[in-house]
Amino acid sequence: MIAQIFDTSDAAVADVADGATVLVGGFVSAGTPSNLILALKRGGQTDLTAVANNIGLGDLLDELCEDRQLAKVIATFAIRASGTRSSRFEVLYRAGEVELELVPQGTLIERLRAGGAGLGGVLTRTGLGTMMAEGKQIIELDGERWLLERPLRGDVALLKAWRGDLHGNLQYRLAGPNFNPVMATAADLVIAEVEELVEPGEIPPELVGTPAIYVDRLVRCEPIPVRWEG
Amino acid sequence: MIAQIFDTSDAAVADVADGATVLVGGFVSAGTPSNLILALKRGGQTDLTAVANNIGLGDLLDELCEDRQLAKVIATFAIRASGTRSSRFEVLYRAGEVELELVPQGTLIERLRAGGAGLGGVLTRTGLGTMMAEGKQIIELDGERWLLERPLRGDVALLKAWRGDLHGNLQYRLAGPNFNPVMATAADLVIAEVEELVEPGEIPPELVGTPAIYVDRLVRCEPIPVRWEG
Amino acid sequence: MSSSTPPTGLSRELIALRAARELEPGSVVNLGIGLPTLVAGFVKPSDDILFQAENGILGYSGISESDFDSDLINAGGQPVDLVPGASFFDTADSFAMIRGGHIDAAILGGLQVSARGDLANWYVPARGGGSVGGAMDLAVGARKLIVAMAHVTRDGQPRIVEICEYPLTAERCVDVIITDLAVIDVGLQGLTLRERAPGVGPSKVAEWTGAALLIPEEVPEMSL
Amino acid sequence: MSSSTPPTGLSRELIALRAARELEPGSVVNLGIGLPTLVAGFVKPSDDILFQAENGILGYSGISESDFDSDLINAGGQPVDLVPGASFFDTADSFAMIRGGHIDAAILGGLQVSARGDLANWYVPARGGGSVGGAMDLAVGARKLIVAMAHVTRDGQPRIVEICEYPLTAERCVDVIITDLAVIDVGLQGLTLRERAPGVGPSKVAEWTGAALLIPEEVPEMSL
Repeated sequence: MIAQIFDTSDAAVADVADGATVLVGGFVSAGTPSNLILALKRGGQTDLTAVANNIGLGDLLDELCEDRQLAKVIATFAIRASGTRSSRFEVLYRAGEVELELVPQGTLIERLRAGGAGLGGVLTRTGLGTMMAEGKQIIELDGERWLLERPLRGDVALLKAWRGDLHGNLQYRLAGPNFNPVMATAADLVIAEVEELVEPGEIPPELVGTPAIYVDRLVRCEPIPVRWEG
Repeated sequence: MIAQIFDTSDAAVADVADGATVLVGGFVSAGTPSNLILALKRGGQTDLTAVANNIGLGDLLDELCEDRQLAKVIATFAIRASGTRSSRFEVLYRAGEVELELVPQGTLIERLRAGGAGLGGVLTRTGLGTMMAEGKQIIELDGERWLLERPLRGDVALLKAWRGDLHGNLQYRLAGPNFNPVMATAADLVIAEVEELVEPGEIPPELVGTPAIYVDRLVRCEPIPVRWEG
Repeated sequence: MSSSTPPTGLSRELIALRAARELEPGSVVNLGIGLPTLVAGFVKPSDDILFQAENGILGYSGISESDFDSDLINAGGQPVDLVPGASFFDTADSFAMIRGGHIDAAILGGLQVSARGDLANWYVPARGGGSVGGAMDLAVGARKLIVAMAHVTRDGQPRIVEICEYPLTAERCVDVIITDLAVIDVGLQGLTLRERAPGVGPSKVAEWTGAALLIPEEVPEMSL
Repeated sequence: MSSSTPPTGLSRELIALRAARELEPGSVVNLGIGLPTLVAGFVKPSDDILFQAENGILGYSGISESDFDSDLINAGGQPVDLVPGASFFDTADSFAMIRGGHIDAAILGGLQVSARGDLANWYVPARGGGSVGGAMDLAVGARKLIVAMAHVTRDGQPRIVEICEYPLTAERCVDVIITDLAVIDVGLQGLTLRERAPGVGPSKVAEWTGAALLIPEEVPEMSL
């Protein structure tokens, strides 16, 4: 129940195994665990499956492609429709060296939520009649067709919050929550980087975005600014 | 988009139609729209279906049984396992004058969430092998059995929050949210009673529990204390 | 099944005390309405137990003695005190926590428990109805399910039975039964007597139990 | 389909301006990445439009000119300013809002739109991939879907076609198409020309449109 506090991001992710499925919170620059991602780069783990909103949009997740650490990416943004410069991910993807599963954003978060909330799946209209429905079960109810989407979980989740307390409660700021609170529920090992570490009780109970029981490890890090220039 | 401000709870619910399905927020004493419930009593609407966590646990929803305004109740707590005194609802129920659909609490909130979130249903283990599974579709996936639970929506939702701003943003306090934030998403007409009405911007954006676009009507009321003595 | 007068067992408070001992230090626990709510009063601060209330609180310490705040109650409607590091959330998030396997243990009351661990605790046929609350979700979601109840009914009928007659809460969900007479583990091979109440012999427990009960050679008395 | 030089139509900014005019006062609007983000700059405060960004903001007014805060961005990664009464929420709640029909209108970019309102806007076969983002959810969830795009491709191929060749975003989802040449309504009877760009005749629009286009007797010029 009490989160383990790590001194460095490297130590916090050191035992992430090769072949792990890693949920990565954040949306472009907001709420993105860039320190933990770079620690994973330095850690050298390979054959990883990354689940994230985006790769190659100015995010550092793309750095994991430099040494081919990713076997697969499950994301909503991965290949830009236009753009003069390709991300490292795009280059590897075109070379057939990394697998890509594109998932609609609302479906990705519902699959993660189902994975964390003990649900066997959800029915959505999103993706019906598109490539996203290929190979998936369609359920007809009262004359309406629905796509059955299955749960998604990770071995590890890497999160970013503004503040964390010593129990593991996390507080997000502004549009920082995005995928983080749901990903916190959907992995066996949850590691969060925070800008500030505080005593339990300093985060008002109404402002706890992720309750302590979801968080296994905390590390205080200077945030690394990232920005997508389009 | 801008919520309509009403002077009285009576005016706020005056046009709720006979036969309406009414979602009622709250959990026993917490976040319960007692003023709006009493306004509905005074309004005299009949043949209502009430969807609420509880009826007859010291809540004023039970008052709607005095003049037989309820045709049906969908709830998680309705008949006490023991107790010397019966609620009005229990008396009517035993007389066959009101219908009861008991739903597990986690299933009730997921059905309401699905109703508000555009999902066709969710798969849960809750209720498998019990009376709750009767008449429901069971879906087997990878050797596991799941109960398919369908969405639930209301014509009207009655909510209680601590503060509301003139746009309709709601802020809850302590354990006041419970069913309210999800019910806000799952009804055609959403009416909230609040203890304080404030200017837009006074509720910090991180503390908005129900965003303004969900709320159609606001009325400031002195809270009515209710308490369940077991 | 015996027709003799039911034996005097532990009080409700002592059942709650024994149930509290069953909780792992540092675990996250949900307490059902009724007898289980008493458990909060019997954990030591050093046990570091975090109580979850399904109406949206993680981290309350017990029933509050101070002024009643209608917005600060547990699932039984009782006022509670918070611990530092508590948090609030809505019902959807609360049951995601419960159903998703994030609660280490739940202690629920029971009407009947079967030899294979089926639980019936929400519907009383004699009253023609019931209240399910969060019990079904807790029964399928909590990692460990402890049922705390009287060993027999008021008229001396066993509540631990081969097959539940009452409508089920969930199948094969109970891990441990704690009663006024005994602590009984539910496993793949059925029910095993682990402890007996002070002054209650193993054969007495078996006599008031309506299902086959494995009795090890040594069955210690509960230490209370 | 014509082989003549594509006509000069509105600039991207004027397409965005025309799209902004399409929004009902007081409505809640989500803007897709690219051209649609420009729309925020063309609504009047008196229109009372509330912009939603699917990464978790309700109530931003437009692209911010002040310092960049990495936690305060729209779905395109651009810094935004908030209006009083804004709120934040996570991705699950954001897409509950979108998919649940709580967004009055979405303005998305397009690669192709078909005569029956199918939209293709996420996958470019020539690039062998794409990015779907929230487009599929917005297409099925927004009450009104406006597609803002160039009328033809850079090499003069119509983007408005009988049947989309590109992989779909969603079927039968588009209500209005706004291009550099025209405003076209999508209805049960197909495509209807509602307005034309200044100096562009209805026959010119039809010439560059790859699907049957109903042309009423009076087709007013856009007022910009």
